Amino acid sequence: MYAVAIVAILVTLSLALARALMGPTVFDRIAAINMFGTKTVLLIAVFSFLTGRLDLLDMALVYAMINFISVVAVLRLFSHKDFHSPAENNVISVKVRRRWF
Amino acid sequence: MDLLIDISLLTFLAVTAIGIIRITNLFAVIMLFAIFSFLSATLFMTMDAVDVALTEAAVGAGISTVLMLATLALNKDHNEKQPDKNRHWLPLAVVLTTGAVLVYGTLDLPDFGDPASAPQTHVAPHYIEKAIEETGVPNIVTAVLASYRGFDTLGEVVVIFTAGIAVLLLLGGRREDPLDDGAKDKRVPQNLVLRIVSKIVIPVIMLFALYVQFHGDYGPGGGFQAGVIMSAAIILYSLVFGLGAAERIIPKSVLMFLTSLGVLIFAGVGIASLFLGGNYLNYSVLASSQVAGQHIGILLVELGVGITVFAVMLTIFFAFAGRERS
Amino acid sequence: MWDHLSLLLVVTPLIAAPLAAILPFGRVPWALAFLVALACAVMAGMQLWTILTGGPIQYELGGWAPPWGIVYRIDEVNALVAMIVSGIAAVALPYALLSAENEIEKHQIPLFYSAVLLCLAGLLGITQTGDIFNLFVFLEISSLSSYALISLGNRRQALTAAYQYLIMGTLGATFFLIGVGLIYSQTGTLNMADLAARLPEATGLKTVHTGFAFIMIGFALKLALFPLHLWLPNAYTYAPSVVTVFLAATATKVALYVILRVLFTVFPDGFVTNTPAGDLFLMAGILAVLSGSFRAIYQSNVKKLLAHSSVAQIGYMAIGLSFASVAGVTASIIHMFNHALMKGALFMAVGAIVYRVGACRMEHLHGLGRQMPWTFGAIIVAGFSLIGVPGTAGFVSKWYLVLAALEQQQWIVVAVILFGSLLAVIYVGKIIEALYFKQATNPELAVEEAPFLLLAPTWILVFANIYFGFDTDLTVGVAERAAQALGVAAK
Amino acid sequence: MVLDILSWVCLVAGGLVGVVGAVGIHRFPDFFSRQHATGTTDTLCALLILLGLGLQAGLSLAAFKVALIFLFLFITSPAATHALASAAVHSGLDPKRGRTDSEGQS
Amino acid sequence: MDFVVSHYNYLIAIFLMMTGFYTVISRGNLVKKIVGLNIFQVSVFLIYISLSTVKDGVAPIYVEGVKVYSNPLPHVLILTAIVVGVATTALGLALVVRIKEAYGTIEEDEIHSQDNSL
Repeated sequence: MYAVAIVAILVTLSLALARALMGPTVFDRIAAINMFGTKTVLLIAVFSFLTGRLDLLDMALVYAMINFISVVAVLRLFSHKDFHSPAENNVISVKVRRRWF
Repeated sequence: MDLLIDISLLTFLAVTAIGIIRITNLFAVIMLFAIFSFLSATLFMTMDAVDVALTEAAVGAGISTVLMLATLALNKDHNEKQPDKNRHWLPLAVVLTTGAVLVYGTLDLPDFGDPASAPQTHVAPHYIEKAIEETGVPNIVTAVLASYRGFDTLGEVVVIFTAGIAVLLLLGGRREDPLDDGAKDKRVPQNLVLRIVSKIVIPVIMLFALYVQFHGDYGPGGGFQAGVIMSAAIILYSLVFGLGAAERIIPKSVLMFLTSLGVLIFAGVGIASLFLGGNYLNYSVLASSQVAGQHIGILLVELGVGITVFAVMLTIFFAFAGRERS
Repeated sequence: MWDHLSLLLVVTPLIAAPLAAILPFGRVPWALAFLVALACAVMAGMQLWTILTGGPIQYELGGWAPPWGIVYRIDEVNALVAMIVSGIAAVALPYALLSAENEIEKHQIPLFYSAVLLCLAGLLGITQTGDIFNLFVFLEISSLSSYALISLGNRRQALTAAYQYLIMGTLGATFFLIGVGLIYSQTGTLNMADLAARLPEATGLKTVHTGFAFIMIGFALKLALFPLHLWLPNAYTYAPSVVTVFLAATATKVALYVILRVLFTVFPDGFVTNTPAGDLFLMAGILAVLSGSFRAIYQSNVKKLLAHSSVAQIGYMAIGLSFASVAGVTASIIHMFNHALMKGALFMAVGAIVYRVGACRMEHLHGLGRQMPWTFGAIIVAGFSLIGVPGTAGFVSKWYLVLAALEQQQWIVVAVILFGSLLAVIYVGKIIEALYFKQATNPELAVEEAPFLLLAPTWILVFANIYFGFDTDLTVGVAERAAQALGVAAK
Repeated sequence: MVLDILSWVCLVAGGLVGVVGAVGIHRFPDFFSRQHATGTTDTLCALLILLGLGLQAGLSLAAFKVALIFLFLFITSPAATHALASAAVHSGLDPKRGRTDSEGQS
Repeated sequence: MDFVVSHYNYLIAIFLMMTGFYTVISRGNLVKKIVGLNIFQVSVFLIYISLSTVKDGVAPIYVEGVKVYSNPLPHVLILTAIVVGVATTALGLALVVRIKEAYGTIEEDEIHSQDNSL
């Protein structure tokens, strides 16, 4: 049954990768890439149960953390355009109206 | 099943790499690079290199990606200029030649997974058979890393230290007073969801980093990975609560001190073993029995690695994030 | 502590570097760096002496026997190169005090000396080690610190030069890594002595040939051997003066050492002669001499001129080693030593001019010869050495190179060497002409002679140039023993 | 035994939901509707699969780690989806026009 | 065909290396060059790790009774190499930031034309 889950995740991964490469907008790419990251975590989790090497869950955990941090970093880039001020809520207002993609 | 995963991952890698060449939006390129890094880390994991996988995920997809994004954040334009089509043939020729030579070189390479090949029969068996009794550390990678090839690891810590010094030399010039941000912190509305979530998550990450640090003798992990994860926690804090807030927790002077401290701990263990009559980094002389000495040595050395890596990663991130957008 | 000499040589600057970074009091970091460099020079001297009298040293790091642990294995070659590196460092650091204060921002001075010490530790680590992967690690220490040091130059081109060097240097290091991996796949070991023992069985394998090629290309990039020299002229031109002095006199020498070591010690006898490697080195060397010298003639920036001349001089060294004979390798090693002396002296003298005038394009030099007689004198003597005038060190190395070429009956090579010297006459003449014979563009502008702290190190190297032009026992004697220690097959 | 069957069901269902979401990002016409597909399935897929794994692990350190992984995914996915969508809106991507090609214009 | 089956790891790693190498030498954008450099290096790591794999081996963490482990040595080497890689990346990106501040661009040809027009 683990195998079924793994195959399903691999299929998901390939479809997400295809979207990441096809675009067409940069947001499509980022959404697809984010999806890819989440699914990789799941892949490792299932893989560790498949092979019975449960210490690999540490890896999945690190992936999840890193994924979280890079998503936050990306959001910062979107909402602030810089890394040195604190995160705000409704910042995506006037100053970001420009198109940068 | 392993084969299926292997081949799918390799295919994904190849597709991602082509994507990176073709896509001109740098933002997407960096995100794809993070994917590339995740994928290769997963591949390392399926090939039993757990420690390497942990490091690659934390470094490649974590630190490198964040640094690349920080660089991009200083840039208004996120698109690469389309390269000149006529200039392609020379690089292509160089690359194809190099590739052909490499393929020629693999013709005599031992088969994948061959247990009779030279690497599997010459030096490594000694580590696999003797490491546990000579060092008492079950994780053979840690034993080799910290003891047999401990001097390489000292070099590695010094490389990281050098990177810290180099980035400070390049980007440390303009010092803003971090306390200036204090007023701003209160004025602007904060992203509530992110803040609360981070408050929950950051301690967990830090705890996990400590687990990786001290569990490195028995499982995947060690000072390097722990340092990176710990610094990732502070980086997250800095991203959510602002650079000023983060620098108030760990001022730059403390970071500078920690950076040096780690290297000095590592090198100091070596000097201590000189004084106790052993060769440099011979931990066996640190205690009455060899295994106990090795244990103390490896623990201290890993601690040194962890401290320097943590401090340097943060120094580098702060240096990047503190730069004004030009 | 006597037993640990070879180790302390590397570890002392390694430990001093973090200390220098957290000692931000005035000139304390400089004093620390200077003392460490001096100590290193003394230790390297003692190490050389020990080896000349007592044979090779082996030091097992961590107390693990090779091939499981990392070892230092030092014979005449390592000891000589370590001597060059630490000797130049000891001479360059007194020079650094004023030069760095002039060219580098004040708050960066402690970090600057930390980076210098790291670079020194990296270079010494490369020369001392007997483990090919440990070599890679220390290569990266020295490379990373030199990228940072180069980028400190006060013109913005320094940044692009450092970036270009970073890209090419990292490509070179990665090529080296690929080569090591391929060789590891056939031998299972990383220890150089062990590799030398196990490689003869594997010489026929395609993987080993490829690995060899990648290691050579990787270090040819670091050596700045033609046509992989593109990073060098800009890097040397725009780096701060003292950085140029240090790197020009040491970094490429260490890269040459690694090539010699891998070529002659690690790979079995006759590997050079049975593969096209020797011919390729010869061709690259000849082209380097010609193109480097010609390019040097057309430069209007003195530092760039000297940088292109360095490319040419590296060509001479490549020619020497391509013969794969004792005479040729000896000539290479002698030239490596002498080139460190002459380029060190020349870049120091130019740095002194930069200290006073703030620039070093040809037009800034006009008429300076009369106002800065000591600096001018240093340029003349070191320039003569660069040309190869009898009585200077440069003559000795050219002489042995020509002898080695004659032994191989390579008449074309002899002609190239002589022609290269002729071109050197032109470009050195250009500098001297600008300094002495051209009218000063602004005669009222009084330029003082450079301060004593800049002149003294310069003249130490200048005297060394003259001394080693007469006393050849030390250089030639050691170089011959070094060539034999490398395992070059006698013909 | 019951737990086993339950966990198998969860795993398979999770995989299925994942595939459905992935198909969704190809079948829907524009960015925002595609976000709908990924956003909703991503979390459910993670939930089901990790629940299945957790049931296999029982009460152990592994189960705790699985729970931790779930915590991270459960937080990040919706946050990312939300932020991306709002960033897209504010950068001028118009949902009504359907398939737009704003990339080439900037 | 046997060769491809037993060496597919190496062949794909070489392909990846070459894409990275190509990105470094053909692209003018300084950030993209750094990305290319990273891909190049990671692919070299893949070759090393492939060398360490042993059929039916497990991760080199000592377990009572298990005899066949993967080769730990390449793992150690690559751990070091990853560190070196991130150090280089950080320094390279710092240089890019400074170049951007000094020239206002991160495109190689625009930098060259600015330098030459002086």
